[in-house]
Amino acid sequence: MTLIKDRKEKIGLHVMKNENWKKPVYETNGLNVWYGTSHALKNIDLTINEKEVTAIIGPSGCGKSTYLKTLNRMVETARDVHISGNVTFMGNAILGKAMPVELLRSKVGMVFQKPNPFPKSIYENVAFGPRIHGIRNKVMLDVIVEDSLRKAALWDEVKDRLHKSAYGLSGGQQQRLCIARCLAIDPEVILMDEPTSALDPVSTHKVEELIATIKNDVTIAIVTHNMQQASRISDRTAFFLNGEIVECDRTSTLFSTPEDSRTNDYINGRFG
Amino acid sequence: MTLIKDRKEKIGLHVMKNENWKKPVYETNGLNVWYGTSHALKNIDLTINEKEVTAIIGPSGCGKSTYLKTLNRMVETARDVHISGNVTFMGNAILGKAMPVELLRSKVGMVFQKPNPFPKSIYENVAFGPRIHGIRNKVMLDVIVEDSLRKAALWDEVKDRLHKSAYGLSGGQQQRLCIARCLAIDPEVILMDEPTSALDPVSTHKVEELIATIKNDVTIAIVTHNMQQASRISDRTAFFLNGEIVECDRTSTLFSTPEDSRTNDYINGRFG
Amino acid sequence: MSSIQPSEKMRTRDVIAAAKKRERFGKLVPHILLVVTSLTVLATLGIVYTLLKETFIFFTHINVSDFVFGTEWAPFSNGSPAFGVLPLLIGTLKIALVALLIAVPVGLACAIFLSEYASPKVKKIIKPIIELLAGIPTIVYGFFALTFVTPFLQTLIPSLKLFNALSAGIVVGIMILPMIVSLSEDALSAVPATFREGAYALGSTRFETAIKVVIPAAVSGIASSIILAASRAVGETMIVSLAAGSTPAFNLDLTGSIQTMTSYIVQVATGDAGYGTTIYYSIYAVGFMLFLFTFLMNRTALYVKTKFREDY
Amino acid sequence: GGNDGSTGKSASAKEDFVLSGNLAGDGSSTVAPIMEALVEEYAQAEKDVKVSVGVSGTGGGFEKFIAGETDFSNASRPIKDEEKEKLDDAGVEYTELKIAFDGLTIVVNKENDWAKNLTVEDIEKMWVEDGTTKKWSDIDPSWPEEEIIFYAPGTDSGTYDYFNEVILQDSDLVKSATLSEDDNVLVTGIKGDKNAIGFFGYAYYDANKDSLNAVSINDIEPNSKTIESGEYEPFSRPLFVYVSNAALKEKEALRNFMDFVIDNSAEMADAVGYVRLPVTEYDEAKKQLDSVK
Amino acid sequence: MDNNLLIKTNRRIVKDSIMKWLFGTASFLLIVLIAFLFYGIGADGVGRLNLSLFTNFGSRFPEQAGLKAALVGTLSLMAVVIPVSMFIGICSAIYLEEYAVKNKWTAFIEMNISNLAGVPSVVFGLLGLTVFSRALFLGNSILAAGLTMSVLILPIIIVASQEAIRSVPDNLREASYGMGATKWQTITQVIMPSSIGSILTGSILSFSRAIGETAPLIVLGIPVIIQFLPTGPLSTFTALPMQIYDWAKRPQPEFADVASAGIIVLLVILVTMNAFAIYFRNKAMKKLQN
Ligand SMILES: Nc1ncnc2c1ncn2[C@@H]1O[C@H](COP(=O)(O)OP(=O)(O)OP(=O)(O)O)[C@@H](O)[C@H]1O
Ligand SMILES: Nc1ncnc2c1ncn2[C@@H]1O[C@H](COP(=O)(O)OP(=O)(O)OP(=O)(O)O)[C@@H](O)[C@H]1O
Ligand SMILES: [Mg+2]
Ligand SMILES: [Mg+2]
Repeated sequence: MTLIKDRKEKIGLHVMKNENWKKPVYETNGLNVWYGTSHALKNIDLTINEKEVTAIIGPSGCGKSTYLKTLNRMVETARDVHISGNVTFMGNAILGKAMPVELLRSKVGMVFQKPNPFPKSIYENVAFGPRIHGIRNKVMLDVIVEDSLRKAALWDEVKDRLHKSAYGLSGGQQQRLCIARCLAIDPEVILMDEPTSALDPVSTHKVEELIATIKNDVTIAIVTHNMQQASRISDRTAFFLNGEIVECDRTSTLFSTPEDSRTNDYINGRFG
Repeated sequence: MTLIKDRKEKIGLHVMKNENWKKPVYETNGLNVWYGTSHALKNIDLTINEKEVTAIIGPSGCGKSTYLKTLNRMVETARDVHISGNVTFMGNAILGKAMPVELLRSKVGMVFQKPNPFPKSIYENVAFGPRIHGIRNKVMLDVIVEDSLRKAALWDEVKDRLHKSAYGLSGGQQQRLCIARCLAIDPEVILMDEPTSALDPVSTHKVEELIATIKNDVTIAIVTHNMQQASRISDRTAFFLNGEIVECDRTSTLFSTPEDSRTNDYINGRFG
Repeated sequence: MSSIQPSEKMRTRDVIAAAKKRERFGKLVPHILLVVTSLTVLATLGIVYTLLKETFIFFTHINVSDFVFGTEWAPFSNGSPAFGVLPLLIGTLKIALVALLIAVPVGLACAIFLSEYASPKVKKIIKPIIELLAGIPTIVYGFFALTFVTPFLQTLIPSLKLFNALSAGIVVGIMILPMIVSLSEDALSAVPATFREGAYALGSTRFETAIKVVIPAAVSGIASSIILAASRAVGETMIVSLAAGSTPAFNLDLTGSIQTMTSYIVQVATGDAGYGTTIYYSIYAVGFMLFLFTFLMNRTALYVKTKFREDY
Repeated sequence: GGNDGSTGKSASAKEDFVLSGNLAGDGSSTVAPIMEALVEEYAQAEKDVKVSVGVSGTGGGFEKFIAGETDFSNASRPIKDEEKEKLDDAGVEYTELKIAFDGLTIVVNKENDWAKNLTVEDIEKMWVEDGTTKKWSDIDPSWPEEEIIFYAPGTDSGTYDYFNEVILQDSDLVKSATLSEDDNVLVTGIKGDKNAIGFFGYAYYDANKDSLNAVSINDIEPNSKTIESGEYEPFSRPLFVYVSNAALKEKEALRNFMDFVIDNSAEMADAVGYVRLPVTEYDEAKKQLDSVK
Repeated sequence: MDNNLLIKTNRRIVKDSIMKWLFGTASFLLIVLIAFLFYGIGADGVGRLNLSLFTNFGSRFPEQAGLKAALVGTLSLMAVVIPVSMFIGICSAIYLEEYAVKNKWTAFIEMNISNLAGVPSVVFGLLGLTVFSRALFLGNSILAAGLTMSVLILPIIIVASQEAIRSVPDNLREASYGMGATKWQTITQVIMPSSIGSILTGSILSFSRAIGETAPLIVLGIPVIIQFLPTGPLSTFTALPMQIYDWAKRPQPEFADVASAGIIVLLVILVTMNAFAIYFRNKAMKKLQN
């Protein structure tokens, strides 16, 4: 772990001195996103705090993925997208030309619903990020790969076949590989979009454990359709509905005493 | 509704006299399904009763859809499928050559997860089934289309644009259109595979209401990942895990006092 | 509602009767379709039969090894006619080589631009225009080569002959460009979006994503598109007939007149050579050679495509 | 197949019957221009006779003629022995008709102000391959010491055949020559190079008189007079039509068309840049046609 | 911000922009080239684009020479090619996509189709000459040439149709089978209506190939001197590319302009056909977009 700490100090985008528990990493103000004419996110205000797990829940199509993808500007890869409002990452506005997306994304990892390893070896998958960010040194790469795989709790399972194709892994292992691939660029934040919905119960459990471990080092925003998962692993939960935020609160509060009746209906499975 | 009763008596494949509450429509004994070498269903025994809603729940990949598709033999459209065991529909064995699949399927409608109307007009979608079963008479078709759309609670919304493309409808309307399309062939059973998982809360509610209405006339088997939905709408629930049936019971019993601890874990969101 | 009772809608008896009727017809359909489909096999058999029949006669006049390994092609020579096919083969290869040198870099650049950089709008405009290029008759290209490209090149290379492999090759390259663009673009677009997402999310630029993830994943499709385009260049007839000349040449010079297998066939088909002479039969032997050549290339393309396909 | 029966006297009830039927011909592309003119004119006269003519080359034409697919065959050279044999085998009897001269013209670039006249021997010296590089000064020391650039019709053409017959006499053509099946290409080539020399049909020279110089042979300049009279010797070659006797007997329309061809060839030859034959030749052709009964 | 990372990132972004510019230029050059090609070919012919070009037969006078026979001939040729190739093509595609079980014979057929697609057009000419013209006694009729061209474009149509059929979402098939439709009903009532747009697109593009192909016609020996219009499928005829090829070889320079005019006509036909193809494609795509 110290390795990472060292690296972090060297790279940190915006060094904050007072290690306050509620230091915001992302602040979103009045965010609107349109796909063509369809208004996918409406006036979102949301703060994501450092070294917390923030869960985003809501029925299908409510804009969860859209929100997550706005945070690393992947949303702009879709056709005909319009964005207004303000999003800051560690104090820097990320929308518009101010920050190159490549820079933002090298600070913010993302894990997708379906595991998406590259058609390369396990090693090459993890080394991909460091490589494109200019690390050529073999020893350094080896260290980063091992370190990342260990943190993703995958090292023991794959250390004997690092140079075999990533497709030989099971779905759950692939997903943890994708998390390792994120960790290798030493991100400040990891965004996860339903990372366990395609996994079996055992793999799901492993990924949840992994989240519990890495949240000591990394800020996590996770989209999930599994209310129980949200309540198990997150510190704060935001409930989205039809492109709006209905409610956002400490997870325990939101699940026990939601303010809005729609939240109540949703977490009790009355729809969605 | 008497209309339907009349029709049913004339059509019944296998007329049963004693209208016992628990008359089985489908009986499954020792059913095994393999996709190539992967064993998707293992020794399934399950009975589906007439005019009940049977819910099938379980985590992703446990074989829910496979089971449902065995009931109308759609499973055979996949490559390299092997089936063993015995399934009877109203007393007739359906596997093997005994019964033409087209006949079986004209008695058993199916509704899919993603609404899948044909790229035709609303009218043509509903008239599709009757037409392929040989009904040419325009007046008769008109009657069937109206009747089916009414029963699917869609008539008022679409009556002015029957000849417009079905793709102009919202997702929820499309799903109800697919149900209407099923009803038009006057089926004994409707199989539904996560029919609301792609729908918004309001549409979900409408479809659930619809199910509550038509179950007076039609037997329904529904796959759902939403436990609350299962408990709201079904009479009996079967819990699948890894291709096996863990437990099948009256819905109220299964949700309140499950016999198997895995059922308990699942319905309490501990995995899946 | 009308007076017709819905109860009459569908009676089991009718359903069964209708189902039986359909079943009988349904059973016939695949057999009929199979027969129709097999016509394509008949076409191939027809080609092989056509070529082989006359080729055999040709080989009663000319020794097979003289044909295959001969370095002089002089069928019309008065003193000593020679039927060594290598000059035609080399001519054909020159054209294909020049064509590929033009078409591969430009085609791939264009394919990458379309699949990785261009907005859907731009793509929607450019792709049909390039497809238009694919539809232009090769005879039109032939005139283009002769009346435009050659004079232009002559200002750069004064020693360039009026008929030369270079400008014909360049124009054949232009002709096969759309094929490379469109097939490679298909291969690139077929790479699942999740790979790109994965790479972008790690902070790669589009170029890095294209080079390190997308192209490696599509390499078999790209390679097969190149081979197919090469095979098309080998089989190209009119451009070569019009612009590359009709002098069989056993050398590596690109600035002079050459003859290819295809242009020889057209030369004899329009020329004054006597019927029933060795020359007449030779076009079938050359045709058979050409057929074999493109056949092998197509097999290779297919092999590359299936054998080296990444299974995502 | 255009040789389905022609019915000459279908409207026999009337006095002036209407000819009709399908006639098919094929053969040399050199003969094509004059043939096109004839067909064009004939179509005005006999609307119901449908004549189609292909340009598959002399050999290709004979191939079809032998197979019985055509009624007549155009040739820019006399029939070869192989072809005669095949015709015999197929039982096709034919009549050979001469219809015009094509003056084979030797041309040079407009800027070439030295080579006005060449002898047959000069030409031979230039065009026969002997392993050396040919310079203008080799022919006449007063001429420039520059390499001659040769252009010639493709080896598979009647023009080349003819040149071969009178000049090369089965020696090989200079290897450095640029060959093309397309005479326009030769025209372009010679126009573009001061040291170029080439040969092709008179018609192509006729159409490009302004930009090319024709070389006199043995002091005889090629023009329609010298060619017709046979003075422009040995560089005028006759063009032929071979017609099937059986078809002639069977099809009224074919006989009618062939009469038309003989009657009008002289005029049409002039019109498209070829040269008419002496009148006696046409009379001779007419006689031959009439003898097929 | 971390300067080092920022500088490195900027350097990568600049590289990306350069490559984008490079790739974009390549594509742009291609477009310029096409414009150039069209201009280069067409410029000389514009002057000859008048009514007589369409109403006259060929003539020895360049100013009177027209395309009438060639145009009608090409249309007649397509009247054979379109039904024959589409019928066989679509039937084959349906068989291969919907019925064929993976066995040696179907694998052989598929292989055979992909090979046929790569056979040079001049070889198809030899096939047509031997089989259709000679063995089946069709001579150089519209039917013989039409069948030859049909075989030539057949593989393109089959492959395009196969792709179109494959792109019909499986959920539509499921819906149809789920209603008790037989395979054939599903094909005729769901799959065909949904894929016909894309099939037409592929077919039209291949028809434009058939219109422009010259080499097979040359090998078949299609006549060019014709002063009448074809009367039936067994009639002789001439076609646009043959006529253009012939004119281009004439001694009189004026004929070169007529050839250019002919090329313009040919290109206009092709552009129109491509426009139709694009139209059908867009319509087809819209249809399946749910
Ligand atoms: N690329 C796109 N183009 C157009 N509309 C889109 C696009 N992606 C999403 N949408 C629409 O935007 C809305 C929000 O989509 P989003 O994917 O954010 O929902 P979600 O909450 O993640 O749903 P799910 O739980 O199904 O993943 C939806 O109505 C969706 O149809
Ligand atoms: N066509 C197919 N070919 C091969 N394997 C298949 C096929 N369809 C399903 N399977 C496999 O069979 C198993 C059961 O699949 P099934 O679709 O029945 O699951 P499910 O319970 O419906 O899951 P979900 O909730 O994700 O829809 C899975 O492991 C799946 O990967
Ligand atoms: Mg989502
Ligand atoms: Mg399922």
